[in-house]
Amino acid sequence: MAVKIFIATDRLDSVLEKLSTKIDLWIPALLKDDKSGPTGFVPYEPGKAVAFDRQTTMSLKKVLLPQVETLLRFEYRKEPEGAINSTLAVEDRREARPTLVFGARPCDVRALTTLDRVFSNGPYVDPYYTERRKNTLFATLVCRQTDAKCFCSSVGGGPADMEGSHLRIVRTDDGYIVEALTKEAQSLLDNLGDAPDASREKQAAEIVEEVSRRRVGDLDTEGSAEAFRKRFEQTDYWVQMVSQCLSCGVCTYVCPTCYCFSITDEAENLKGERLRSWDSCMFYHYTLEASGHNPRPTKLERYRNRVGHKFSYIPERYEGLLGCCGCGRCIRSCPVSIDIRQVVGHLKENTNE
Amino acid sequence: MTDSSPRSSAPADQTAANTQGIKIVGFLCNWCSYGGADTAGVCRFKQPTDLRIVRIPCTGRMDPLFVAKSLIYGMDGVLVSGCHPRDCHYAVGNFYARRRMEALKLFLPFMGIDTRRFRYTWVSASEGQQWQKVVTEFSEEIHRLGPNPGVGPRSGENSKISNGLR
Amino acid sequence: MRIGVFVCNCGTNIAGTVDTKRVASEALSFADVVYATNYMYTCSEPGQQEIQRAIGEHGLQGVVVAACSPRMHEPTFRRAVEKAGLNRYMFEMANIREHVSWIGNDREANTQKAIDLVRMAVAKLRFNNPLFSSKMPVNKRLLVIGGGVAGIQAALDCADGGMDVVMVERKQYIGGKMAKLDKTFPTIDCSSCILGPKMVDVSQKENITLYAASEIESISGYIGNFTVQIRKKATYVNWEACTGCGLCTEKCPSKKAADYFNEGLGAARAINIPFPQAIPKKAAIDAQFCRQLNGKKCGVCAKVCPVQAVDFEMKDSIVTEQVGAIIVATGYDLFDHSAYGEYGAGRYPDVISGIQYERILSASGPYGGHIRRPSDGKEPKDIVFISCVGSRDASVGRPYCSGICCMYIAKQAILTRDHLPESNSYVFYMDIRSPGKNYDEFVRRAQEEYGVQYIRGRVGKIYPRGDRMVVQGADTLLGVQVEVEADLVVLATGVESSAGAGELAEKLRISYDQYGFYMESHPKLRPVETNTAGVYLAGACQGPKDIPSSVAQGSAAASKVQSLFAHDTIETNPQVALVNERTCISCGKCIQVCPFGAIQWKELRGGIKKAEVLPTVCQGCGVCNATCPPKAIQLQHATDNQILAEVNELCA
Amino acid sequence: MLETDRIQLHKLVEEALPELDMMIGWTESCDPLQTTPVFIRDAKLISKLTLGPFCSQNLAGYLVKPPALESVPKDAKPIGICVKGCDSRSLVALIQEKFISRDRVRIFGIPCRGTIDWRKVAQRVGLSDVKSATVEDDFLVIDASGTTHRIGLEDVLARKCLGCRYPNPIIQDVLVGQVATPRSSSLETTYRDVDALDNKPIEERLAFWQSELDRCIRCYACRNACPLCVCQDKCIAETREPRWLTQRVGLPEKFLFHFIHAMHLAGRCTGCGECERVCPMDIPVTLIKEKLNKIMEEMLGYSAGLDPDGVPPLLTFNPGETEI
Repeated sequence: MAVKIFIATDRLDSVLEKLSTKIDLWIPALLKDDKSGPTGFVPYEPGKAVAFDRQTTMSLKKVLLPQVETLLRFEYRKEPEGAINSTLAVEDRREARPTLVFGARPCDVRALTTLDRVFSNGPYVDPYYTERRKNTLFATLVCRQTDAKCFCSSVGGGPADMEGSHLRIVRTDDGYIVEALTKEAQSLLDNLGDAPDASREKQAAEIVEEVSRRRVGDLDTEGSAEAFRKRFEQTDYWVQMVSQCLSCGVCTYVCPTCYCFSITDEAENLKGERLRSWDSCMFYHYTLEASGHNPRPTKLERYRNRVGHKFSYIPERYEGLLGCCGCGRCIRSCPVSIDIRQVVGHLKENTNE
Repeated sequence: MTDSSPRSSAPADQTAANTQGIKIVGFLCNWCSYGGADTAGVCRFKQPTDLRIVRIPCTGRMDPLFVAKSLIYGMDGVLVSGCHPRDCHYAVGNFYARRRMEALKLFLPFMGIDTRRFRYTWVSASEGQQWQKVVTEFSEEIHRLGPNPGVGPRSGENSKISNGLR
Repeated sequence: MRIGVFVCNCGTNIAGTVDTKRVASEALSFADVVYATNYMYTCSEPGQQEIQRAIGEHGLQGVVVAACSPRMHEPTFRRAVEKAGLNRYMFEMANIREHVSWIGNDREANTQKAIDLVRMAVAKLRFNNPLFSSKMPVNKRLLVIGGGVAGIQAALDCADGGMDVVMVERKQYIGGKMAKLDKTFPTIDCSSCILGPKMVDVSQKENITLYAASEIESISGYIGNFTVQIRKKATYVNWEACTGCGLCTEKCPSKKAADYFNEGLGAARAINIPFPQAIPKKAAIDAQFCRQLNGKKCGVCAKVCPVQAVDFEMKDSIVTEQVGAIIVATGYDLFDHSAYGEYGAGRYPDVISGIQYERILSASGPYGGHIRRPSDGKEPKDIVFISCVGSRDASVGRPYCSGICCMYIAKQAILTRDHLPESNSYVFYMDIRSPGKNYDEFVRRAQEEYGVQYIRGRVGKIYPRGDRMVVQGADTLLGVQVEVEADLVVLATGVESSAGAGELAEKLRISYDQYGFYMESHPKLRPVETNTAGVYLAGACQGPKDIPSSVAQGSAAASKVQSLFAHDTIETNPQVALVNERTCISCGKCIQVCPFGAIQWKELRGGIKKAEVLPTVCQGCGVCNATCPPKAIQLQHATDNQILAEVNELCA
Repeated sequence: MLETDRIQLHKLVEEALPELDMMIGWTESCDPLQTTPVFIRDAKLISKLTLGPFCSQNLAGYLVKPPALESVPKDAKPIGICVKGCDSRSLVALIQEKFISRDRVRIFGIPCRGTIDWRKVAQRVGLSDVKSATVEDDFLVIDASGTTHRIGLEDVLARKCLGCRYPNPIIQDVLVGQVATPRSSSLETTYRDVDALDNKPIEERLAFWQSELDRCIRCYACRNACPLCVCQDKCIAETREPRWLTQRVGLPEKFLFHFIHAMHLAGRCTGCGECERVCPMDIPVTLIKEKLNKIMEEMLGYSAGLDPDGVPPLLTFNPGETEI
């Protein structure tokens, strides 16, 4: 069983092709024919270029929590004659195949701890997510492309953080060194390549060492849970911070820890399916009640909830775990440049003002 | 009836083979064109069978999005028909419709949807023969165009293309 | 919802080319359908009972009938399901006759189409809601537009029934075309003797308000509550004061005014009363010919008028009337024969139209009832009548039959013989259309008793020879060319729609055919109704008609009005737009586009404004629904969800 | 020049602020290539106001979208707002549709020489971290990853700016800076991109939109950023009553959503390009509306946002136009 292999840059595609015969493979790729265009995780196809040069626009969340998934299909069956008796047939759509995400980033993998808490760790276990989660391995890149919007170190992670990952990818001058971090990952590397030579191994070790020392971001989240509670009622604060918010769903959809979903039954005539789809707390309909009342009628309440959820409710509920992995996607993609670090950072300033 | 009557000028009955699968939806105003289609029926003017008619009160009720929705979700043809301009039962409904339908007609091809699959026309309740002509010509056009390729699969989940560049 | 589907065989009308049994059994597999059957004649009494039985037995909450056009029997079935306790709007029809069985013979394709149509109807029905009418008061006043014989009949019938009637006539007198006629076929009774008393009745009934020399300016509102603006044209004579003494006419120095009443055969004065029996018997000034009004020094009439009724400063005025129903009886016009170059295009004074001849025959006409020809005043000896001038001729855009010409030619030929026993009358005809009571006998009398010579064939040319006219044509029965030298040629000009019929139709929101005749609701079963509730038709405005038919239609329209006015209130149509205030974004686009002004702002608590529909004003066109961006305004019974349901069924 | 304009703006706002309920303008954000909208009630913040090619956001929408105005009573003082040429057209359209009355806004008109598309900058300087960006004459000077890049402004302007016919505000109370020269005066230039796509075979157009719209994640940023998408929370893309769309993310849903957006904007879109700018997936959504704008101009001779007394052409009719 191979523990560590070297893949030369020009061999990456053939290695991935081989790998894809062993396991369902997802890679980060360009979503548009423009090298600076949007990127996201997609199922591997031969010849498809891996977009390793930057963090993906969309997180890898969709591998485990698709934007829309069919939970079940149903069909009413009618008796041919006594049409009155119809019976409901339900088809369970749970399925999970062994999957490898090649080229994840530490922040993205770390984000899964939040999703795990919600979907897998009880008291209610979501079988769809959990089955996929169990069957999915992550080959994670030691991240050397952090930018001014990254702040993973501020929220408990780090650019070389391998927690939750099964393989580590280190990008060297002429290729990639892929190292299995868990037993189950080792067999994946069989027959994919040779062990790296000493010089490359040395370079890789230096990179890991160097990246591990980096502190990415300077947001102080200490005490933010409490500060948030104090700020909760201070409308002025939220007016000041997020008046420019458009109430769109970009931040939540690109966010790797946002997991909110909606369930709808879509039926035509006698057949239908139950869909689970991403929802966004930025949307009016998210909290719209059947009575027509909406407890969060404006973007202020909605944005406040997003901040509160990540930096107050989740940590208070799950022993200090933050609902944010510091990937910075919401800052990068926000159409009006709202910076969540500012909103969280200012929570503690002059709380009593 | 003489030989030049509309009955005999209608096409021979469509064979099962070429009607199969082609579906055309018609949005007809209740006062004129639906009546025109009735008149055509009363006069036994033979027509192709592909058309399925939705009765609407007035072409003014026609949201262009009904047409867009039908074509996007795979109807092979969409026909909108109402009272002749100035004859609207509601006086001006078809004036609104005319602008909206025309704008859509010009817009569809930009999105890659064949605009020949959409036609709007004015047929009065007395014009059974005109209705026969409209239906026959439009159906023939759609048969020539064949099934609507649509814009993509109606899957619940991301389409195959959405997993990246093709 | 528990839905029942009833597929009608309509004898063999549907079952002949649609497998109705299969349609019913397929319907049973649709969502919510708990009962489906086919039936021989669903609209028959037992057919309706079968629906009612099934509603009770299967607890149906909605019914689909697949049969003929809903324009035919939707009201029938709505009543039937209502009797069984369902709301009438929990009903849908699939048109599998006019739209399926009658337009194709392919049984398989037809059956498939019928199944689709039933599926769409079921899909829509699943989104139907019970709808309820509200009641609103009926203003029991009638507006009659047009004071010809049809309008007069309608007005008198209603006035006799005790209703208030407003009559608007564009000309300065009532009586229409009939007032110009000498005698009427087939009885040869005097036109003014039978029409005159009716005209007098109109002027004398206290509950008839007559606006002559007036036109409809605008109409708003809806059945039971129309508001009509009437433009009273300036007559330059105060009719309140005018006694009809005629002194002004006598003294008027402008003696060459157009004599419209006599079809240009005589000359009138600029101020005149068109004919002695005119109702209202009031003078009016023809501004075109009045010296005073054309800047010349005159004013004679004003000086001689014993009651100072002449008012040269008079302007058009607008009066507003509120009515509950409208009868349109605007009549017809006669074809202008100048379109026929081969008949001289109106250049020959002795080639005249039928209505001109009618005035010549009339004792009150330009020649005092003596038959003379216009060119030189001589008595004609040979007179040729030519039928179908502007009728049954697609080349002049008049492919239809005018229906009256054959008869009035026969009448005029007979009268000619009565007046001039020595004269010879010839009639060139294409076919003789004489289907009315005693009509064919009348034509025969003309031929057999009065010796009128009927020549079947078209006239190719008329030209002068000396002081006579040569009529060249073919006798298609004998197969020879014929040439008749005549002193006078009478062209039986056909009927065409009244000038301005289209504009009036737009004001009334009724439709008209390509020739300008108004469309009835149903050519057989609703001949005097229009598609606009509360607006009815009488007379030749709906199509060419003779006097008996026009009078009958006048009475028919009047009876429709009387049955409407028999109720104090009428039920509103609940198929109107409705605003969901929760999703209304107060953009006001619905208010902007509504053709009826049926939507207004409603202020909620806190000053928030939302759109609100006035259900009695809303006509249910749905323009607002198509326009509303968040679809907060929904046209009941044609909601987005209902239309989408039908579309989705097809796209599925 | 920019600096002079900035000082002039500060001065004008300072004078006006006491009579204003608040001032809406732009200020610098964490991203050197983009500003962020700022809402000023406190005179101390006036100095933060900025203008120039980084001020890409169209602020007109904030006037009608809650809660910016929700808490403001009817008789409140007017709101000050900075508008570029294209933004002013949105404002005109909103005034025209009576979403805001003219006397409720104090318009600080800003002639515009084009705004910067950060994606185009990214294409030039790579994806490295942009530390700072400044404008020097006709150049954008960027410090990214320790390297200084000097790029012609022309090369990084937003697509919509290249065919701009109205760089100067249509309406304003005060004008800040010098009047700008339009880049285009013809339909051909303005709708160059539309025509380019239109000139391709229909199959290619379909394939183009399939691949573009396929990226759509239905985040509704395009809709929410649009100043004339006044339905907002009540948008039929999200309601089930009526139910036009499901939550599915197949191509038909995405096509229909963008049709809804486009048709609702037909004859109303002022071409500000916000929908395209905000799209996280870089879909050229403004192009869709540009096509309809072109249709409206050619068919009905109407261009939105130019006349406060005009009526959007699909909300009215003309019985005489038999040629359409």
